[in-house]
Amino acid sequence: MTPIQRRSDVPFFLVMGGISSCFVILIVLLLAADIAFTSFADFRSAMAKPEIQSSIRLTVLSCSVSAILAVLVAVPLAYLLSRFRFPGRVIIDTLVDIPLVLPPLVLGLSLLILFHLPLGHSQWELESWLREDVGFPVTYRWPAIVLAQFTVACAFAIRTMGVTFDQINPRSEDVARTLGCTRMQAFTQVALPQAGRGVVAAFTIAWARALGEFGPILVFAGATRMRTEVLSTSVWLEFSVGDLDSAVAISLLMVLIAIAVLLALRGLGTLRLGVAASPGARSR
Amino acid sequence: MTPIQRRSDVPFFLVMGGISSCFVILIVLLLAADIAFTSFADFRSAMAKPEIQSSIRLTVLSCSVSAILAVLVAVPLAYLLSRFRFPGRVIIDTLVDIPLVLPPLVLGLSLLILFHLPLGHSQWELESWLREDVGFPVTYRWPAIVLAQFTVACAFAIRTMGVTFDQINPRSEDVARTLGCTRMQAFTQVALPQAGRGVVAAFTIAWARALGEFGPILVFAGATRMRTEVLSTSVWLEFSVGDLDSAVAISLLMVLIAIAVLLALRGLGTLRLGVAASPGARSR
Amino acid sequence: MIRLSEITIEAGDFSLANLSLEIQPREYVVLMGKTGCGKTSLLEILCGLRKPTSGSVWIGGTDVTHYSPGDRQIGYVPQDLALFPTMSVAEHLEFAWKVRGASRKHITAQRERTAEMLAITHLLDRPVHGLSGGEAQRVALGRALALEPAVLLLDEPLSALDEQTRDEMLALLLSVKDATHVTTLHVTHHSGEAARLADRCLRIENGCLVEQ
Amino acid sequence: MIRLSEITIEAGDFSLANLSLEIQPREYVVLMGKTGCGKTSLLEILCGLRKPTSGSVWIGGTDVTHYSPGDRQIGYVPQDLALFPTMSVAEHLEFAWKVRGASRKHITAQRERTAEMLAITHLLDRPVHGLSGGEAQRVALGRALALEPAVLLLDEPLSALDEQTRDEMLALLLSVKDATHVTTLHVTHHSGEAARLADRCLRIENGCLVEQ
Amino acid sequence: RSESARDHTPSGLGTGNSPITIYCAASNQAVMEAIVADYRRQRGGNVFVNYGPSQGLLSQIEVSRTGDLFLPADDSYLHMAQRRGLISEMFPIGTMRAVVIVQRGNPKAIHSFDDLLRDDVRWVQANPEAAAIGRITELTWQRLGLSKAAEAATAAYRGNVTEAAADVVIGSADAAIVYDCMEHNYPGLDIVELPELKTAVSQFGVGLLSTSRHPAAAKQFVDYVTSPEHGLVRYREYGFHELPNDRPLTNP
Ligand SMILES: Nc1ncnc2c1ncn2[C@@H]1O[C@H](COP(=O)(O)OP(=O)(O)OP(=O)(O)O)[C@@H](O)[C@H]1O
Ligand SMILES: Nc1ncnc2c1ncn2[C@@H]1O[C@H](COP(=O)(O)OP(=O)(O)OP(=O)(O)O)[C@@H](O)[C@H]1O
Ligand SMILES: [Mg+2]
Ligand SMILES: [Mg+2]
Repeated sequence: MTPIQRRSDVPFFLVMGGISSCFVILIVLLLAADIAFTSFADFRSAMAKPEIQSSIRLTVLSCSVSAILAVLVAVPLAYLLSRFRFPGRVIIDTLVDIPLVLPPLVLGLSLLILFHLPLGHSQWELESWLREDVGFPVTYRWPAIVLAQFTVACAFAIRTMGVTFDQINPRSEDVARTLGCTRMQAFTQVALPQAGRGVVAAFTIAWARALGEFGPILVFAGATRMRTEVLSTSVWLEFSVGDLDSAVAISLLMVLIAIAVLLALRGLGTLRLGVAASPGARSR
Repeated sequence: MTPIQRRSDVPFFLVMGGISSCFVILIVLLLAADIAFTSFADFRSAMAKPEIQSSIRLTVLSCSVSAILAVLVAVPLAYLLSRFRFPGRVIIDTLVDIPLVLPPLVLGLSLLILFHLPLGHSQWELESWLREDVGFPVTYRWPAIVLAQFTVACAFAIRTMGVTFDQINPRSEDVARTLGCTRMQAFTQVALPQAGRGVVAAFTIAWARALGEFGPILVFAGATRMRTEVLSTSVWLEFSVGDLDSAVAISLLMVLIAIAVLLALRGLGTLRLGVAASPGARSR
Repeated sequence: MIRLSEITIEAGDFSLANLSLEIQPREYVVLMGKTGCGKTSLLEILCGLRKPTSGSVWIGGTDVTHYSPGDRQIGYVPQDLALFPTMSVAEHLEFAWKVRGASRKHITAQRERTAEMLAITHLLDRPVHGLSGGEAQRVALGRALALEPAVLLLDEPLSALDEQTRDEMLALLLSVKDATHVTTLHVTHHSGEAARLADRCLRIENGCLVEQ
Repeated sequence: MIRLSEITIEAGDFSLANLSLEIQPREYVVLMGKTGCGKTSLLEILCGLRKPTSGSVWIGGTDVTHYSPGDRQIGYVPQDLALFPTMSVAEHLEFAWKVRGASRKHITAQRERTAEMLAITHLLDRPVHGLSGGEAQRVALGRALALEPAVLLLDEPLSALDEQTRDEMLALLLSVKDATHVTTLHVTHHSGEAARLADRCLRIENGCLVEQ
Repeated sequence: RSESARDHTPSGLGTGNSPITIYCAASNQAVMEAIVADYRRQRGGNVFVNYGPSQGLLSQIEVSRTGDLFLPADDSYLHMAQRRGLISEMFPIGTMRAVVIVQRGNPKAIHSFDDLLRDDVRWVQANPEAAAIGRITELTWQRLGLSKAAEAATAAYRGNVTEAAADVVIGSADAAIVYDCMEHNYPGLDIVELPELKTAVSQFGVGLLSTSRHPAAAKQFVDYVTSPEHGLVRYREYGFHELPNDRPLTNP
């Protein structure tokens, strides 16, 4: 037997940590630059404005609604794409990436066009129908914000859930079906619990993305104070009047809100899913 | 024995497919609205402009560079976050989401501030140092585009890789280590191949996101024709001179490029990883 | 009760052609054969996880060849166990009844009964992560037994047990066989096991099913 | 060669206190015990996948308690096999040499030799997905044997094999034992296996290691 | 009080009190907020202001065909809207002139166009395709034959005038070409009037959308904005210039 030699894992951690820290340092520097640029007074005065307060409320609400919707749609879609081979699968798989690719301006414009394109001879138009017959106007109102956020957030949620389901071994769903499950039960009772961390991650990413969303909202929902003003709009409005400090202060506020929400989600995730959802060292 | 009854899986596919199709239909409608708005002639005339041609080149190049960088950084960072519990882990885990949260405008501003914040008494400034001493100006040049794209794309890639590694059972890495692997070898030879689909997905999402990136590029790199003009900038410039048709035509061009790249990636993914990377029905 | 007629299995290079098999209600059949001869594949065709290239599968007088696994009223203990990583042991034992929408009371009663039978009551609150090989195997067995299914398919269900526990489980399987109307197909490598349990013993040899 | 001194294991409710054990070079020790008594845990402490609460582990005269598994020069066949899902059977057999940077020629030679020994040459090109239980078990055995390690830890390595194949593998393990200097700790539930292989047979009983 | 009493008389659709929507360029945001607040206080009228970049607003109007008034950054957008039949009437408000904005105290001593060409001066201007100010400065450079020099010396073309000004605030540029009215928004910066840019003047005004459902209410708000006692006071306060004489906007 060759004498036992101990190889160090330090190079591993150095290389991996070194590469990783590039990005972490970049972000810390970005935040530091922002903090250096603004002051606590800016922060407080921004917080005091009634527009900002109503904007915070609308933001948290709309982000939550669109993130929930995004996950609700993403989970079944990603599951179907991951588990079944059907004609048109590749097409759908490619289509769902399109909201990521479209420049924000065009995405907003497309939504606007979609809701206002007169169809046929009767000049039927989705928005007028919604406004006059259903009583639920979308364009330039809060539903437009949610829809704009949803479109992008959902694309990300689908990708996240797709990776999740791809990595979950379909074997336990199969075995569940031998025990009397329908496909639906195998999905809800076996696959979904295993995807717990993925769902949390998808929700997180959808929420964060919805929070940062700006271009499509500006075009599709407009920027009317107290009505379609979310925090990213507020930032832009402050920036437009030359109040950079305040714009940066509001962004930092967004970062704080996001951190609070993300930590809460993470806590919730660990609490609810516990160690069970992580593939354990000896689980089969 | 109760007589065998056959339960239909049709409701499952109806419900899942129904929910999923919401999103697919939305996207198809968006594209349809865009297509209805433009014409093939617009498309051809847009393609003929030398600005657009140089913009296509710069876009494909910068997206590829930033997506590669993003994946290179995301893989080790996500692996560390998923496999190790260390002090500050939660902080880093939250920090990496910040680029998603910051509104595009602010992200661009933050980068700009970071590169131009005078430090200390000497008024040392990153950008002047880079420009004068290193000879590598960033602000308003193509490196600014790559950096802006990288920052956002990397955040998405990290989340995608995070979900991937979370779902991979660390058991096989452990067993690999009993066979003489260092942590580095267990990572490169056992974990990474299993994460194959995740890497492809992360690259896809990073590439697509970089392509759609606009706000931060506009702020950090400017909109100088033929120099810092990527396709999303072109769209916006065309739009700004009131040429909506051309703007929409270029967006559709972006969609086409994206589809080509995504399909190529997907093909590559299936080719290289094959069935092996998917957790098989009977693999252990 | 179970009838395979002219089943052909193909997977990669492996194939088994024209297998036919009939098992009477309440019969306990043990299936043996060299490693890689297709025992697991046969069970998976019975429970619907694998589609035969040709031939048909009958359970209880119904042609279930194209039925989904969930509609075949079987209990299956797979060789790789395939426990559900997010569930506790208790949830495993409750699973089959829960998906059938049984009453809470019934579910609890069945769970307790099964856990006691298999001597895993002390494990009920544990997640499956961390179970020892033998414990995991008994959980997989309990998950299938809890339902008292009409047909039981066991794929080396006792291979990870020490001799004493194996004897206890053998006795348990015998008592289940006597107490319920279950029809069982049991794959094993252990000739002692086969001798004690089998009403009839089959082997797969050179691609054919032969009686012993 | 292997020395455990005053090892204490704790996992959840389970604990084993003050285990001590010494295995001489080239000795073949079989470890038995009731299911859930801690055999796998003991092996995992030896190979470094589990940290003992207290006590120390010595291999070849070195205190390896805090060494990473990769530095302990062992071959481990885990009970759950834990094959690498992305690799072919051939890659499994090559793995241990590849990570040690052996020459391509040596790797190929070792692979062919091991595959022949275990009668899995026909499987070399197959992905592990789709292997039968017994085939997978032999691949896991081959992955550990290929290296000709100084210490071999086997956790029920023959449980999924039919009797004939098991006999062949027993003979193989005996020949490996005679041909190389390997020190082996072998967990099994099969007393016949123990009788044929063991230089010494240990049992975990009531939390203590006893000789049989 | 009497005015407001008149406004509160019960009225049907399309008169005094109906809420109106105005599409307003982000450059007019500060002053418009003040005016709307005044209007609400004094007249009790309800005005929703939708801010955005001028071209973005124009597309919103074109696609959605809703809203009542359009107040873009300069009158070129009004003319464009008129050509597309989106506007029925235009009302001039004031003018803005292109100037150079520099750091407080003008540390780089920029006083003329030649100073912008110096090696140690990094300056930016708005993209002529994207922003009104970019267009008028570009026209001015062309008229003076400075186009080439200007382009070569420009560190970057910015998306809009606000970004250009922000560059000076952040320090990524020493100077930027902006509208003189922006001095009000950036009290920390100084304005330098270049002799070359004397003639680079934009006019701006508000247009009544042909799709307006409340033209009467909209007209009433326009009257308020263009009234020398109300709106124009605010405009002056926020650094805009009135029209030299009371001439209407010229059609090109
Ligand atoms: N998906 C597949 N692709 C290729 N070959 C397969 C596939 N599935 C099974 N096989 C092969 O079919 C043969 C039968 O497999 P099966 O699992 O049924 O064997 P078994 O009788 O259960 O063996 P064991 O006793 O070892 O579990 C094996 O040689 C296996 O390698
Ligand atoms: N992470 C854990 N958490 C809680 N209990 C654990 C954990 N790991 C192991 N145990 C318990 O420790 C005991 C010993 O487990 P171990 O796997 O060592 O048993 P074993 O002797 O190998 O049994 P078998 O013969 O069934 O494989 C078992 O009762 C098991 O449930
Ligand atoms: Mg088998
Ligand atoms: Mg064990």
